Amino acid sequence: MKADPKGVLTGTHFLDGDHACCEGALAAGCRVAFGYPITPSTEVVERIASRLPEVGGVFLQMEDEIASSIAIQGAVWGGARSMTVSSGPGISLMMEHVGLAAMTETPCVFVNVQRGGPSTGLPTLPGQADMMQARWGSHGDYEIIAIAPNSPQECFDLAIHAFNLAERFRVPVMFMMDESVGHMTEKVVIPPPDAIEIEPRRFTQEPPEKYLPFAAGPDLVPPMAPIGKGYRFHVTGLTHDERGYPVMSAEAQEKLVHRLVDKIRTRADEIERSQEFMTEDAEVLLVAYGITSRVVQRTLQLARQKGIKAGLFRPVVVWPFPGKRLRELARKAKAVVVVELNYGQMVLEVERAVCGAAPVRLVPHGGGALHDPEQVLKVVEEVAR
Amino acid sequence: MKADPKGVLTGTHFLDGDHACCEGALAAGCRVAFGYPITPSTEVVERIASRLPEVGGVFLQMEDEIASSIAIQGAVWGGARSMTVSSGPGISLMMEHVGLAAMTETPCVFVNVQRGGPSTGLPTLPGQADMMQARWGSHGDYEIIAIAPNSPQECFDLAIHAFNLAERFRVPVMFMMDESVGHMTEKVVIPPPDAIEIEPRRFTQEPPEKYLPFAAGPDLVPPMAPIGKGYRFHVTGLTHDERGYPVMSAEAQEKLVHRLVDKIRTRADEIERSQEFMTEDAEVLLVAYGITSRVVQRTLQLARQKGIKAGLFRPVVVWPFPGKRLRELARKAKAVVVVELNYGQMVLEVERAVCGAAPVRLVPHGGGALHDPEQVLKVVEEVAR
Amino acid sequence: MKQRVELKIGGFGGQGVILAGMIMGRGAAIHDGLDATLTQSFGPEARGGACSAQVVLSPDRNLYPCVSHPDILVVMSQPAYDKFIGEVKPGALLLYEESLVKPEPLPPGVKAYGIPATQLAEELGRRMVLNIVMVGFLAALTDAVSLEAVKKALAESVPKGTEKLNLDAFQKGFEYGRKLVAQKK
Amino acid sequence: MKQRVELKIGGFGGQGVILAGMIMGRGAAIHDGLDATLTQSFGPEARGGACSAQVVLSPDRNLYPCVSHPDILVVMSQPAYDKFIGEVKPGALLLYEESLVKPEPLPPGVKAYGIPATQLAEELGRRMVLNIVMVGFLAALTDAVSLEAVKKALAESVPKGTEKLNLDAFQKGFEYGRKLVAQKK
Amino acid sequence: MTQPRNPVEPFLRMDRMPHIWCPGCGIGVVVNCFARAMLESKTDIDSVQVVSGIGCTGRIAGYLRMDSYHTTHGRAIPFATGLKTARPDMKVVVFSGDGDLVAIGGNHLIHAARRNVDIKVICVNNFTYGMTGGQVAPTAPIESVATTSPFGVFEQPFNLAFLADSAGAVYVARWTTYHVRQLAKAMREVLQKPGFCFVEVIAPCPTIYQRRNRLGDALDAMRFYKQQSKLSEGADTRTLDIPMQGPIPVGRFVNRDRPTLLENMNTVLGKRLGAKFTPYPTGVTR
Amino acid sequence: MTQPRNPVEPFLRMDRMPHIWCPGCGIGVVVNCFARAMLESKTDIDSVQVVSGIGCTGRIAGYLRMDSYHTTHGRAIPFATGLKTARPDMKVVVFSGDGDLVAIGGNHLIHAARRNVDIKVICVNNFTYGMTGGQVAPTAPIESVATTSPFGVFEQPFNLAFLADSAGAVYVARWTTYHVRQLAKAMREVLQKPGFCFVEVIAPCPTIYQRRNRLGDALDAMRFYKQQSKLSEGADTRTLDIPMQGPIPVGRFVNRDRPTLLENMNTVLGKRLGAKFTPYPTGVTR
Amino acid sequence: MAEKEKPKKPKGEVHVNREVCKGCGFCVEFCPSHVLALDTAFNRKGYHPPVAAKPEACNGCNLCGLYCPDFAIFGVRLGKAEEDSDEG
Amino acid sequence: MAEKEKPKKPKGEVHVNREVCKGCGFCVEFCPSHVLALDTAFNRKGYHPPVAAKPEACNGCNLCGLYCPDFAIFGVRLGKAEEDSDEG
Ligand SMILES: Cc1ncc(C[n+]2csc(CCOP(=O)(O)OP(=O)(O)O)c2C)c(N)n1
Ligand SMILES: Cc1ncc(C[n+]2csc(CCOP(=O)(O)OP(=O)(O)O)c2C)c(N)n1
Ligand code: SF4
Ligand code: SF4
Ligand code: SF4
Ligand code: SF4
Repeated sequence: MKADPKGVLTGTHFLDGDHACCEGALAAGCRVAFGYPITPSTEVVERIASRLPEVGGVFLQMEDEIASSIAIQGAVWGGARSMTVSSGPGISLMMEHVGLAAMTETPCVFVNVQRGGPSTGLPTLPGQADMMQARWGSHGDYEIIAIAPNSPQECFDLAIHAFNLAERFRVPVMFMMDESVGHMTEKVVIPPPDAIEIEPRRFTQEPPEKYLPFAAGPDLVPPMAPIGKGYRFHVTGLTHDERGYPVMSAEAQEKLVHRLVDKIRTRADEIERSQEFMTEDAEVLLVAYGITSRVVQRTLQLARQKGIKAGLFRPVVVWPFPGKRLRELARKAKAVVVVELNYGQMVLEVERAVCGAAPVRLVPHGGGALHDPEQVLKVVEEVAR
Repeated sequence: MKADPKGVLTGTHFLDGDHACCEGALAAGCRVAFGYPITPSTEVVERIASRLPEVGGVFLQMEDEIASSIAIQGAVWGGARSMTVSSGPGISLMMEHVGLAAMTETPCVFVNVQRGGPSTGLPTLPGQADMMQARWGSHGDYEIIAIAPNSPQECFDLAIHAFNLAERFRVPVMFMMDESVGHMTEKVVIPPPDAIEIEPRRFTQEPPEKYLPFAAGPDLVPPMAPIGKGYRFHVTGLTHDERGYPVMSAEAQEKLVHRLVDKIRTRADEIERSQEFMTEDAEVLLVAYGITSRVVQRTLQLARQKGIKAGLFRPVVVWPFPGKRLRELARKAKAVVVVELNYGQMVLEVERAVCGAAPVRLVPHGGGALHDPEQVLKVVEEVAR
Repeated sequence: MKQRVELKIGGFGGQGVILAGMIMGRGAAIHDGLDATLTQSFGPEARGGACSAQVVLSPDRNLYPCVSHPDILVVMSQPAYDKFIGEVKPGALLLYEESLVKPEPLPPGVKAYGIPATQLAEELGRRMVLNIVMVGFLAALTDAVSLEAVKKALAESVPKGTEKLNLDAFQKGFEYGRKLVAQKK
Repeated sequence: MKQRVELKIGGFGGQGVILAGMIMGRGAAIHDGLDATLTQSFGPEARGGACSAQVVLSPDRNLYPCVSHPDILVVMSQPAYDKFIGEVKPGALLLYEESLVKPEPLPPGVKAYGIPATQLAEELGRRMVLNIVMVGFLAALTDAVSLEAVKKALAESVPKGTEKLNLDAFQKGFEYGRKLVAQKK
Repeated sequence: MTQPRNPVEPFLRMDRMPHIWCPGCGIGVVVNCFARAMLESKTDIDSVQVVSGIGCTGRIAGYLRMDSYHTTHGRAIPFATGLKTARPDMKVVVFSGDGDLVAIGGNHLIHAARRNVDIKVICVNNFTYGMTGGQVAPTAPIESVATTSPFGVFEQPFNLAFLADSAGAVYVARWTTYHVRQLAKAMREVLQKPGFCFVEVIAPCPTIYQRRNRLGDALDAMRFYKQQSKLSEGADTRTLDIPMQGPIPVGRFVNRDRPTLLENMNTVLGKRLGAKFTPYPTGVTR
Repeated sequence: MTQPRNPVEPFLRMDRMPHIWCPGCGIGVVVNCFARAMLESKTDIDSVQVVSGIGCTGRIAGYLRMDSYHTTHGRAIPFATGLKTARPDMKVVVFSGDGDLVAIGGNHLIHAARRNVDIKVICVNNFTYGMTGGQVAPTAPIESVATTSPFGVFEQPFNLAFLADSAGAVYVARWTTYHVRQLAKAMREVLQKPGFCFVEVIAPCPTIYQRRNRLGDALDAMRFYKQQSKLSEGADTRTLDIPMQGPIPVGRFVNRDRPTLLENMNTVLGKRLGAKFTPYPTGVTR
Repeated sequence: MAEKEKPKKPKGEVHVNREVCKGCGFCVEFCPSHVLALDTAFNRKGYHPPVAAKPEACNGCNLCGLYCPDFAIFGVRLGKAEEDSDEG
Repeated sequence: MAEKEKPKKPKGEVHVNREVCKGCGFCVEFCPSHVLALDTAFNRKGYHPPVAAKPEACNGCNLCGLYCPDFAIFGVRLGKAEEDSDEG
């Protein structure tokens, strides 16, 4: 399906990541959005509030993030594509509803423009310390998809991808920006609508009497039904059977929740996306994502200038984590150096993936600024010895 | 410090885990509590509501979990020991305030009587799928302590321990029960008050003019000050300096947040607690915690009966995870089998710790019931071959 | 007591199944010095359907808390019988409320004893104490927990002011059971 | 443009520092076909204190987005000068608002040019356009972004209806700069 | 003659019967009244969307054979707001308990009322938390007993009708489950009425509230409602407190007109944006 | 003669000055009035605890040299409730913005008022979210401009005085930052008054609200308050809407007596438990 | 399920789904024509469902149906086709 | 910081902390005795702080202090020791 031209601001723009993300959402067909302001994500909702009335949509600022994070789900069941946007404290408040979306298989997008944490932390400064929360913040077993853009252009492109993945897998997608990428302004090229591929909502082909709302085929993703058309489906956050009816048993739980995690885990290959820079001969394998992957590019240059065979592996989709490819690369490396704006989050996943194949070294940073590429270089030099 | 006799119901009781946890809290000196009902944790608040008036305390049912999770922090700053209690959905709502407690170093206890998830899930049935949330559910970098009791007696004993650790480290402690342990009734022996050791609040010895509220010594834990005594301290969830004043910089962040994580990470040895059963000669090392550790005891018996040299490693304090000891044991084992009531949470930590020293195998279970020890045995037999 | 005994009590929600289990467990744990674990099936079932209390009694620390194959099954409703009878150990003891449960089909080897507990309870004027009648009946037919211990636990477990009524109910069930045993012998 | 140029603009919050950076970045990115990244120091600083916009200009894909050592520093307040002057590259270009900034101590090798931008802006009746005067001045003193491009970007970036005022302000700054260059030569 | 069918059946998921509600629980009565209102107003069943939170009442969504959503505790209203915003042509009805709507969900209630979101809220007030077994609700009368106030509730309860009114609801009524016809009529009215409508239904919870407070069984409650209800149509909502086992003022208290949120949006945006702005559908015909 | 000191200084963390508030921001005026109230009522500075949420106003806690807590957005009231419960002998004062207290925090506000928690809430109402740069607040007048309602606000705002009153506050007043003496007096009064007290202060936010709505600078706002405030002591709180740049009703509207939460608790528990029960300290002397 | 005997000119007919009934007694209490009484016999769940003690008095108003929390009873008008009475 | 000249019988004295002032003008506008005027000179932050244009008129009521959002000004009564006026 091609993008609805109404939402596509085709052309070359000079936009910050927050604004670009908003444009991506509009291009992806988001017409109803809810949010609550919080630095540094506010610009996303501000832009969407001014853009939606132009394209026949509605933005409502809700009374809080909890309301926003469930209003989007009401809108999605109503047929809309919808998202909400927040940062640290607001995202923490949304955790119950991330779980609801996962359990009810409601395709929607949560944008998190990360700032320094924990708690109120550093509202106006960058961080990448919500990465584990994105994956584990709600109670119970579930899987999400998370994406970490590193430029305004990617904020646009990958926002569309986020909506598409949400629809394809019927999962909440966490769009993991950060203050730095959100407030960074660069050229953003928005293609014409017919160059933008949109994943259509997967509606059932069955008539109401044959439709089982939560019965999935081999792709493990059940089709949805339109409302008001006699399907009369039931949606619940309780453990439910294929009809969507609550069933309080370990068997129902196993059938449902296992599928929910498996639809992502067993199809991870279709979802994973990463970039590699100079990894062919890399002896020191740098791993970084989001804005930090750009900082590390500089380290890479510096290292190569010094004759160190460094390479960079950048997960673009961070959850599910592209562990398999990483392990392959690590096997050829002397050391793996993980650079992230936190005191160790994705590095845990890297350690698991590498599984002793090479020593893993973290270059932590509490956030509030970006890494100094020279500092990172020092570590690269150390491990390269 | 010895326990205040008022709160100690010395004697031998037949109590369920929820009630025993409540008695543990009272023995630990909890006199102010806030909560909001949710199955299967409700019995904790119900008992505390009926017990506190007897011992000169107050329980208030708040309007929601968000209110409860911050009211306890107000009470703690007011000098009280305080806790709140919830399950899945309610715990998810508390995530912002777990981060606040971590950031402001407010000693308090969050009791999570885990049920089947995600979302509303299986309210009346057990699960252990909030283990990663306990560690990662709030945004930003922080550390907590989490404890998983496996019997009503431990619900009592370890609840006291939870309060003590909270005070010693000035961190939120997550008390990770589950429906099964919470609703299981067994003998609970409550010792006399003078046999119960209570960690006193660490108050400053300095006069107000010399006191720096967030300046820590070598133990990395700053002393608190009493209110209303002229200390006039300031507490904020923003990144702050030693005076407690907000400072918006990467340097302040590094100084503060690094200490917050280090006070747990570098002192993990003091916190970790685990049990071992027949691990001396174990070729198959079972790993389980909470109620599942009791189920696995049966597997252990069955395995030994069959001549399989199996052993069990049970983390009692689950966060920080006792990875070092586990690795030692794993080195001697043919395989590690992790049994937990979820689709793979602590197993990730086990994999990291074992780091390839032995193959790690998960026996997952979606919750809603406990594992069948015979099923677990089958896996043990397989890996023992 | 030499070895682990698994007891399961089933019935409708509201019949006092859990209390019955509580009395047995408490008697064993507090007054007989045994290790006892009471677990319960909880939930919407508690509002009708088959609800159950499980008690594991053992002479030493009982680590594994679940009842998988009851040595003794007590049922007060047909759905409970239907749901749980398949689980019992070979040779298990089955106690059932006669007017509410038809113990069919009965697995071979199970020793079954019926009691008109509802009627006996109604004779005391309180249908509610049906569960306590069953506890008395159970006490008569097994010595997993001592009579003394059960009686003490009973008195401690029921609401203040209802001790006499409940002890009477217990007695009725107990005597009915003793008579039955005597007859069978 | 052959290589990466790092530009930093500093001042008080409210002086329009970000807009100035935006115009430069936009001119480069949209109209000069360069790669340009604008970043900003944000926050309470934006309510006073030293606030800044950083622009990295480069002929090819600029991956590393930060300005660590500006080639060009433009300052409109003393705190901004004090805070940022230490960062500049050897031989950097410094542009400053004369009445608000005393460029002392000046690191050796830095080429410094002052402009009474506030006064020039006030001559236009709107003190607010101080930032645009500075942009004009900047355009006169460097060719990192082409004049054409800056002007276009300026017109696109300011609120509708204020284009003329802003272009006038630009022109004032530009001319002042040209004169200065001519003098110096 | 074909076997007659209970007229309520077309509205129910009969494959899920029997339901989980206790004997004599008032929630089933509310469902009946709603079905009756649907029938009487000849409302197309597929034009109505049902949203519930969590609680005994919250289970209504699962028993009505309509597009239905059983969301999270306290959040039915914002879910409904999202649904209504995406599909203004649908009638969105929220059924939930007093704890759900006014304890944890209180903020959403007052904000939705203030904004005049075009949804219909049916609040079953049984003075307690039924689902979780009888904790103190924000409606629990002073000195009533609740498991978390075992020695008597000591907080002033909300007068829900007043709360809804003061937040801005355009329609506010209270009935008991005794008043089946009036309740059905109120539901019919709100199905027709644009804007935020709030109907409180006093309902027996025999298992929990009645039992714990020794108030007899469900039938006793119904008799009590019959005797003690005081018809107070149009009364000043400030006067509508419900004392512990005291008289219960019932009636339609508020019925006013105010543009809905989306109508207001169209007006304001239309003014500012002029012809550039295409009005968003509101689902309201006036 | 020693160098005279500003009488407000003993109440301030002078080591944190200058503060972050913008030129002409009304929040500083509120701080002055509070210091004045403390002085005038001779309240022991160490008997008062200050709690704030997040926002420009929420920064007050950080500038008052008292035990002070800067909590999370919207949650100052439940934090204060916990603090007060643990230490009923302390006076607990909440300072926060209208967004904090009534948007995200609205539920806590109405429940605390209902329960009559003995805390004093000073709500600085600048009709917008200052800290985050001007989004729509639940107090924003219809058709005012906010960054998230760039074409004009289309939601009916709350009348905060009415909301607080209807939820049960025992003291409700509204003043503007022009009314410094009256405001100081109101603060003095609430420091003495047991129960949930709510003081709304209309304050200029020149940087955001005034500017975006082209309402001039802070001084223009103060002049406007002076001209347009309408003294309405004791007025029916339903009549206290503040139209966009219309007249602002000010005054003390509610001043009633009701036992506090802890007093009520002692009464109810005392009744039920008799001599077994030791009353909990309430901090109230009547 | 329909009651067996229908004496002269009944205007309505009441239908009971005995096994679904939970015996709350609402229908018995609030039937305006006092048609119903609780059975002395139990249903399978142990409740006493209603029986039409005076079936001839039934006017088919379906008030019982409106009151029944378990959808276990309803009245129908005889003669007129599924008319729906409403006095509001 | 105190104003330099104090002509006959001033009842009060106004003190300005020039560098802290942000020039909002509240003090000037609301001084009941019209003592103050904004300076034409800037302070270091670029604001025009108030000066006592008619210092002799100051009665030390400290209303300026109560209005100043930046705690940059205050008036003191002269003669009587730190009395605190309050008309409420
Ligand atoms: C976030 C969250 N908190 C708490 C609960 C537990 N819970 C389920 S229903 C309920 C209250 C039910 O009371 P009410 O809304 O009055 O409905 P009723 O059951 O009385 O109909 C609660 C507290 C939950 N499911 N989710
Ligand atoms: C949970 C959460 N959501 C959002 C924010 C962002 N935030 C900070 S202050 C604020 C609003 C401030 O407005 P108001 O309370 O009216 O106070 P003011 O700044 O106007 O004084 C918001 C939304 C936050 N810090 N935390
Ligand atoms: S507990 Fe109360 S509200 Fe819930 S189903 Fe039973 S009677 Fe109804
Ligand atoms: S933004 Fe507004 S409220 Fe915040 S400090 Fe500035 S003027 Fe005050
Ligand atoms: S009130 Fe204060 S900040 Fe304003 S002009 Fe006067 S001294 Fe300056
Ligand atoms: S103290 Fe009073 S009279 Fe003196 S300058 Fe200040 S306001 Fe004016």
